[in-house]
Amino acid sequence: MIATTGTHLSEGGCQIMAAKDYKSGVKPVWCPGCGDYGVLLSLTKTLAELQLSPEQVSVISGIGCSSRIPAYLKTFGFHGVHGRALPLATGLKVSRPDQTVIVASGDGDGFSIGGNHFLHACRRNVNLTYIVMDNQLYGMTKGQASPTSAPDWEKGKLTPGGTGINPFHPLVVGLASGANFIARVSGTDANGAVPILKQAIEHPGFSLVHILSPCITYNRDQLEWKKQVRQAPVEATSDPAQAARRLMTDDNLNLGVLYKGNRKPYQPDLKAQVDSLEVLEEQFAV
Amino acid sequence: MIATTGTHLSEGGCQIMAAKDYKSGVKPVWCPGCGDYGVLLSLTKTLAELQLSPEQVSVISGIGCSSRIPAYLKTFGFHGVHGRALPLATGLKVSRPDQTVIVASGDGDGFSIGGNHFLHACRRNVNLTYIVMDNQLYGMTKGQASPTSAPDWEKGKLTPGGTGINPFHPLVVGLASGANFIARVSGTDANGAVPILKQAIEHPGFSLVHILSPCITYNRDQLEWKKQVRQAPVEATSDPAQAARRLMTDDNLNLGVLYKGNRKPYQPDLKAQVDSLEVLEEQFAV
Amino acid sequence: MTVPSISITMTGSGGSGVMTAGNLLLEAAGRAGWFGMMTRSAGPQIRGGEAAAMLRLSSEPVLAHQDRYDILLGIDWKNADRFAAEIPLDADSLIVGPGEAPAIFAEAAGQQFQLDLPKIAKSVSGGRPNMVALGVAAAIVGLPEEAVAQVIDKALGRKGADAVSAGMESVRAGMEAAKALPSFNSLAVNTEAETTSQEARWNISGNEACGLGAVRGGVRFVAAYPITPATEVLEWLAPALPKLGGALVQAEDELASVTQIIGGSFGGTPSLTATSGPGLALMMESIGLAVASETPIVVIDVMRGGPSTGIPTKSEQSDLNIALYGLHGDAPHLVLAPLTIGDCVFTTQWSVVLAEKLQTAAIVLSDQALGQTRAIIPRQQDVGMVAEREVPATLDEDYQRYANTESGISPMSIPGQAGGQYCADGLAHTPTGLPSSKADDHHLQMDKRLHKLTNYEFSSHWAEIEGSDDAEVAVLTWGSSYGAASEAVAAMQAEGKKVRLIAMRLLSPAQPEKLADSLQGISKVLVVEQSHSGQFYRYLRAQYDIDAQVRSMAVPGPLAIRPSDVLKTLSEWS
Amino acid sequence: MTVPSISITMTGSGGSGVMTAGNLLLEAAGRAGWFGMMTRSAGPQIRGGEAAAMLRLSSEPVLAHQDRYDILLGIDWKNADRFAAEIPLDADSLIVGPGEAPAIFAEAAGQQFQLDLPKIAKSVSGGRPNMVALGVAAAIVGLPEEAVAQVIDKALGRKGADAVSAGMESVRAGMEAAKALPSFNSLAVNTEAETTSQEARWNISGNEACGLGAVRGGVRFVAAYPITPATEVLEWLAPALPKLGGALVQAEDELASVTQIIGGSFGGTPSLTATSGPGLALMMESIGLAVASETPIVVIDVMRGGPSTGIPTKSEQSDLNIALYGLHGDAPHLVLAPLTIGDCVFTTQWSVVLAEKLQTAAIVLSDQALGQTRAIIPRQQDVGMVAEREVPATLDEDYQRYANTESGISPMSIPGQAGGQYCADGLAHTPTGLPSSKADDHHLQMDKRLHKLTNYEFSSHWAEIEGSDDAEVAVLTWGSSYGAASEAVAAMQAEGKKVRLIAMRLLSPAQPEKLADSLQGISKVLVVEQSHSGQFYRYLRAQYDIDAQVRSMAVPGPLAIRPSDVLKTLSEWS
Ligand SMILES: Cc1ncc(C[n+]2csc(CCOP(=O)(O)OP(=O)(O)O)c2C)c(N)n1
Ligand SMILES: Cc1ncc(C[n+]2csc(CCOP(=O)(O)OP(=O)(O)O)c2C)c(N)n1
Ligand code: SF4
Ligand code: SF4
Ligand SMILES: [Mg+2]
Ligand SMILES: [Mg+2]
Repeated sequence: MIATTGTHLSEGGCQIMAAKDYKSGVKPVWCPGCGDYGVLLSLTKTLAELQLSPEQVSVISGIGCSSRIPAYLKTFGFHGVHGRALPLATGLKVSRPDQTVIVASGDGDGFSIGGNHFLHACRRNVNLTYIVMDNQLYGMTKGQASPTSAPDWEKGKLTPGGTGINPFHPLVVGLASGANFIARVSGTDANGAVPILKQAIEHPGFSLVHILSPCITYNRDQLEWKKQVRQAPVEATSDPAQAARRLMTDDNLNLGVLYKGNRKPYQPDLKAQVDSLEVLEEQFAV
Repeated sequence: MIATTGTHLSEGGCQIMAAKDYKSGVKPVWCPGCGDYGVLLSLTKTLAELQLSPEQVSVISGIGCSSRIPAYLKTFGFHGVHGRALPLATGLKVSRPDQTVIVASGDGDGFSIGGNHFLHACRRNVNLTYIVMDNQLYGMTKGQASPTSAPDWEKGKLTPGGTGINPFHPLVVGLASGANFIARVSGTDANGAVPILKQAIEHPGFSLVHILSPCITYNRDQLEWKKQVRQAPVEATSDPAQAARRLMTDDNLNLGVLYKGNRKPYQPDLKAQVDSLEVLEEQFAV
Repeated sequence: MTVPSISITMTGSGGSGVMTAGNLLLEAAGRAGWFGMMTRSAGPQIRGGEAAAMLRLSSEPVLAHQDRYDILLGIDWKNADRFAAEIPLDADSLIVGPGEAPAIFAEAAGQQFQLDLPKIAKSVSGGRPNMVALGVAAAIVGLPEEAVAQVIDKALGRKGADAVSAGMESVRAGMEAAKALPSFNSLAVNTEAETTSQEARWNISGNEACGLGAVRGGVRFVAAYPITPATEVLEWLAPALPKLGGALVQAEDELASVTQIIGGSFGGTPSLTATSGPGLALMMESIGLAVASETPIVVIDVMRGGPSTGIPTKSEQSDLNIALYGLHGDAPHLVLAPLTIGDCVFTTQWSVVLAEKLQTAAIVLSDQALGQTRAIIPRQQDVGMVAEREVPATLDEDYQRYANTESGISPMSIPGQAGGQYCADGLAHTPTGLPSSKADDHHLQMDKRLHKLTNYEFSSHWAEIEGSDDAEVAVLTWGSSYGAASEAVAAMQAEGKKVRLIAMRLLSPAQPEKLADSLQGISKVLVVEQSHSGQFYRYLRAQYDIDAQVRSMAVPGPLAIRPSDVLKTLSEWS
Repeated sequence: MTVPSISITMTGSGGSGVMTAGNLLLEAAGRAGWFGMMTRSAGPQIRGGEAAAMLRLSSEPVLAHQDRYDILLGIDWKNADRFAAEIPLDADSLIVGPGEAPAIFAEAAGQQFQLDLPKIAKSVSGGRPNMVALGVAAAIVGLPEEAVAQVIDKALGRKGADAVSAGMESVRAGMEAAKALPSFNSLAVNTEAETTSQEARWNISGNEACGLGAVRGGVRFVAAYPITPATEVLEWLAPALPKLGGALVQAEDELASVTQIIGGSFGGTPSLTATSGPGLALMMESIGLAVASETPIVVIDVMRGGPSTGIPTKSEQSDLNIALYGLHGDAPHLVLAPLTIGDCVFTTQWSVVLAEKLQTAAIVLSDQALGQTRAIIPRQQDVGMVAEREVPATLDEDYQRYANTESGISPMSIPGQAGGQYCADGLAHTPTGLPSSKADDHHLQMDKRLHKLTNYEFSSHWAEIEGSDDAEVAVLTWGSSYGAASEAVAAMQAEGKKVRLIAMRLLSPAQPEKLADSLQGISKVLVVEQSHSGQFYRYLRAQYDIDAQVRSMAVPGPLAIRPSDVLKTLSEWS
């Protein structure tokens, strides 16, 4: 569709990029101690591992504390509106398959207002990497329940007695709707996250990475996650039925790649078949 | 919240309602032979079985051929906007738990534009009955692919070569998101559908009934469904994991109740605790 | 001068094939060197209900339907009375069909002839009543058999020689039967047409024309969710784009389709979507994102009756308000409207070029009357405008995506351009794109986004201006109301009265100087539009100082505004 | 007459507790029988960054902040310069704080005193710098220790006696230190206040006031999705509704929250939601459904800086366009705006009553400046208006949900009412609610929906009118700009100049006769609003014939319009 323009930093083949080279230098607005700092670090390290030139990468997000991440990276970025990161990224990737497109959301952005796009992005299976920083609440709007909040979390400001509703299972729903790669990482363990993020980016099709990223301001209990998480005891499966069984009993604390599918990604062929519009206009001739 | 008003037709205890008494008499706009006629018939028969007074029942829908159904019933009805039947019904039921609320959608209305509400209605588990008339396409807009279309259906007018995308599994996603009752019926077999619809309405919480309702205008192949469907070979389970296993291999042709959960429905208590607003105003006093 | 023309409606109940007959008649007229248009109307049934094919044929291009029909031809009369409001007949009108026509028609028309088309069809082996109707219609209006034969050949050729000959037999039987009827063959058949028409004339709908305009303007990515009456824009683009190296993605909803095209555009590809009122409403939040992040997009709104779900299959110009004002915050953007079916090509193309040039959202207000009407029009030459986005000449450390330039247009880098990285944002931001809640930053960007539009010279394309230089009365209209208004103005001029017509193609940004110029000498302005609340009239009041008496003629849908309605109002006033 | 008042800002970096100090100072002023308001401003950090508590205290109710601050009190100066634009100082201003204040402040202020609050706090066991600041502030403005003690007791009581005494110790240390400073105790302390204030005065924010107005109007069902700066409306309602037998449901998005309340209302329960610009944009399609199906709903839009995500934490009146015009099709509905924090109670209540009475959607345009400002105001009496929906007197076979009545209001049955069954529809429909695309049906319902609004007598609540009966100059404004405009007009009157103020509470439907009446004798009208494009000014031009010179004073956010800005423009012109 469009000719890839510009030169690549790595074209010379010699310039090695370090993690810090992917930082924009803009100071994050996050609270000190927020899990999202770790996610930012993991991302820069992963990009360095992959030695992708910053201009080859686009990071697309919605609105939320977590969705602020693109501005802190030196890649192209789009901080869009709440809940619509996935379709924005879909439009970009489908028309520019040469770009590496990473989509960043929070649990509210991704699973509440953005739930429908999540379903259909999984199903459509465009070659995107979707990282969701889950802190089981809305941080940006100062502490309301999100779809992943525990039903008895009583501090959500619109749900004084707790939501009373079973939390949303992102990985189960993601699998049910067709995600092609499913993994979980801990936002506070950048080194642990890097190899997983790398695989997610390299895996063709839609990759979902669930990131436990504590909100220390509205739910300090999440600091415990660091201690509670564990490596998933089994290897990643590529059998959806087996993955379903495992994920349905998953307690949200298993880290690692949990599912690796092999569905064909959705990517329209962008090779022109005609070289003039006149061919199309013929149909109108009387 | 509101006092139930009016008298009930059945209050005398003697008036027996027949299926036809639930028909409004308005002539459907559907094409001759459309599966939705059968669904309408099943519904009137079910309401007669339950002997619900028409004013105790509200049927809420979105936009689509299938969503035209409320006007053909003598109950209260709301033919809303495309994709939003579930939240409209949620607002009604939560504030008027005395009403029997049935929600009617098509596969486009329910799973494409309405997908997010589907996820969250399953999760919230309000006592609603959700019937989705699936014809694997958009009938009303004259034949485009829907989320449940086969990937190689080439007649979808916006997807000339087929969608190339795996179809959406409503029952698997419904289960993954927390639906409390899951069944499938054939739109063309009203008698077979009635006992299932009855159970769905009587089951507490969110009940999902997937209805195979052929569109004879845009996909005549669906007339074959009548011959292909079968009773599900096993009894309904109340174990989500078992249900997941079964549904993931389900070929869309098994009829009957497939899952019967026992999660507590979401229903705020509507008993006032104070009898004057002044109690609330005290907090503002300096 | 008013255009000599023949107006004919064919009706038939479900399954009668009346629309096919109408389409073939239109096409045959084209083959014969004529111009014309055909609008379809149908009952409430989803499909296969009664329908009416309403045609106007002429030896010159026509822009609107007439006020009346010369001929009403019924294949049958079942439920035909449903269309009475749309098919005005008068003492000069002729009704043809089996048995008694519905009273509402019979009482209005001057003549009625009984002709049992189904019966005639039965007399032909494999005969079909709608093909008989085609023959009757062709004969009445004076189309040569040869033109009809060509279109029958094209339409039925795939079904084999038997189908073609049965079709032509039916046509001939109809032509034969029509000999007993008065003829309306007042139009000269262009004898050269057979050789030149292929190139010189198009058979196209407004929706297809929008699709063509889009790709001419350079659109190569479309995301869409179907909705009546916009779907055909998308249905035309779906197979066309892959041929051009582009793509159309069917999205899950309108929230997705509009954000997908923002993504496509961010990636450097001119991107577009099409929808109608309800879908446009859902897109407003993200159209605001396109405006604030200065990412060009084009949204075609093929308007239908409103509010809410309204009347999906009928036309109205009542989405003007939402298109102009429906964004939250101060969000200056482009609003344009095609004036005719043919103009759907140019206006869409221009909108793409403007959106890309000005890095903003363009809303194109077409409507059902343009979109779903099929017309024989002169071939629309490609004006050769193609999207040209300003990209940074050089990229260095100091690149500012939202730099405050003199034109207000800031060169925009594209993913892949080394050194051009930036983060697009819908938050108020600094010139580099960094979120900022400072007053100065906010004001700078708001000024910039406004001025890039108001400073731009939109040229004479902003409006079509017709009629007399020395007129004192003007008709001011926009979009599809142009057709009826233009015909009314021409009729008045033909009577020797001086009138001017100004039909706006560019609604926003407002062009106060251009309008003032075009109103030189005018003391009375009649504002014509198809809405209930006079949306265009109110918009003019809000944005323009008009130094004349202004009167509003606002007529809501679903019926089209007719030339005679305008003429009457105008004559009474001036 | 202008109100004598003291304006003080306290600043501090993240964790300094400056907001607590501000809140306690405001509350203590209330205890002392004063009135006042406090606005908070914060840095870009999500939480825990630098903040400023900006107060104005007075012996009479105040509606807007002053143009300048008497006192700037810094707990520390880290990043305090970020707030410079919001805290104008002048030669009469006093700066107090540790070390050198930022130059931008120091250069503007007349006096600067160094006072190391953290150091003073250290001298008290368990002392906190913000409590010291509270003491300093209380002493400078002349608040009695007793009033401060009461609020400390209330605030820290739960933490135990030690906390209370450490708090009071700190306060006293601050008061002591303040003795060295000039005092601004020009306001008379109301000595009776201690006994009467509990009942006579409220400490309330505009968002809370909207919540209270909602339940007073009868709202018992709310569905909502959080968004800044509207969330506190919902947060107040969440625990309040269950007490009243109602419920609040947190929805998955705004599409759901608005349709949930349509469902609640269809069921007979007055229903409401609150949001801000981006959420309102998402709701527009379904607000149109409420209008077309005549299902009453109320949507509060607490406006913030726009467009797009804009400036979530700052105020602007730039959602007027979308509120008035943002629906597709012709969809007449109600738009109202509270004028003051206290008026948030009444305007919301009235909106609920009107929406229910007129069976339509009401959009209430509050804004961040009202919503998130906390004020001591006179207790707002309940005016006793409660939602009363017209229900059918009798129900029989002929019940027509959308009957064409004289008022245009059709009695609405409620699920459960036998014989009242109907199908609500957003499609154009007949009086019974059956979908119809006929012109007559469409026109009848459009006329009805328009006339029920335009025929309704909205009484004098439509606007607040102040100033001189014999003025020749008027200020015309709406919503929260009323505060600054009112103060400016009072100041001019105090100078002996005659000015009139008209502040619209009811924006739509337009009230041309009422405005014409209120403009009797006026030859110059200054239109004041907080937007970039003059949305209100344009709306007035579109809807009203104003027989006077009209000038627009449109100032976008994020800074509040100040009384002096209005005064200056006014003085220069008149
Ligand atoms: C349309 C719209 N609705 C609501 C909001 C307000 N809003 C901003 S962020 C947010 C939730 C963010 O939660 P999450 O995605 O979990 O991110 P977190 O802040 O927790 O990282 C909400 C509701 C908005 N900006 N736009
Ligand atoms: C917001 C919006 N977008 C699109 C449409 C157009 N539309 C009407 S019905 C429909 C799809 C209906 O499909 P489905 O729900 O499967 O119903 P069916 O007609 O197949 O029974 C669409 C896209 C609309 N009315 N509103
Ligand atoms: S509020 Fe929570 S999620 Fe947001 S920045 Fe602070 S710690 Fe992180
Ligand atoms: S188009 Fe299909 S779904 Fe719609 S009414 Fe006709 S047969 Fe039924
Ligand atoms: Mg979160
Ligand atoms: Mg369907």
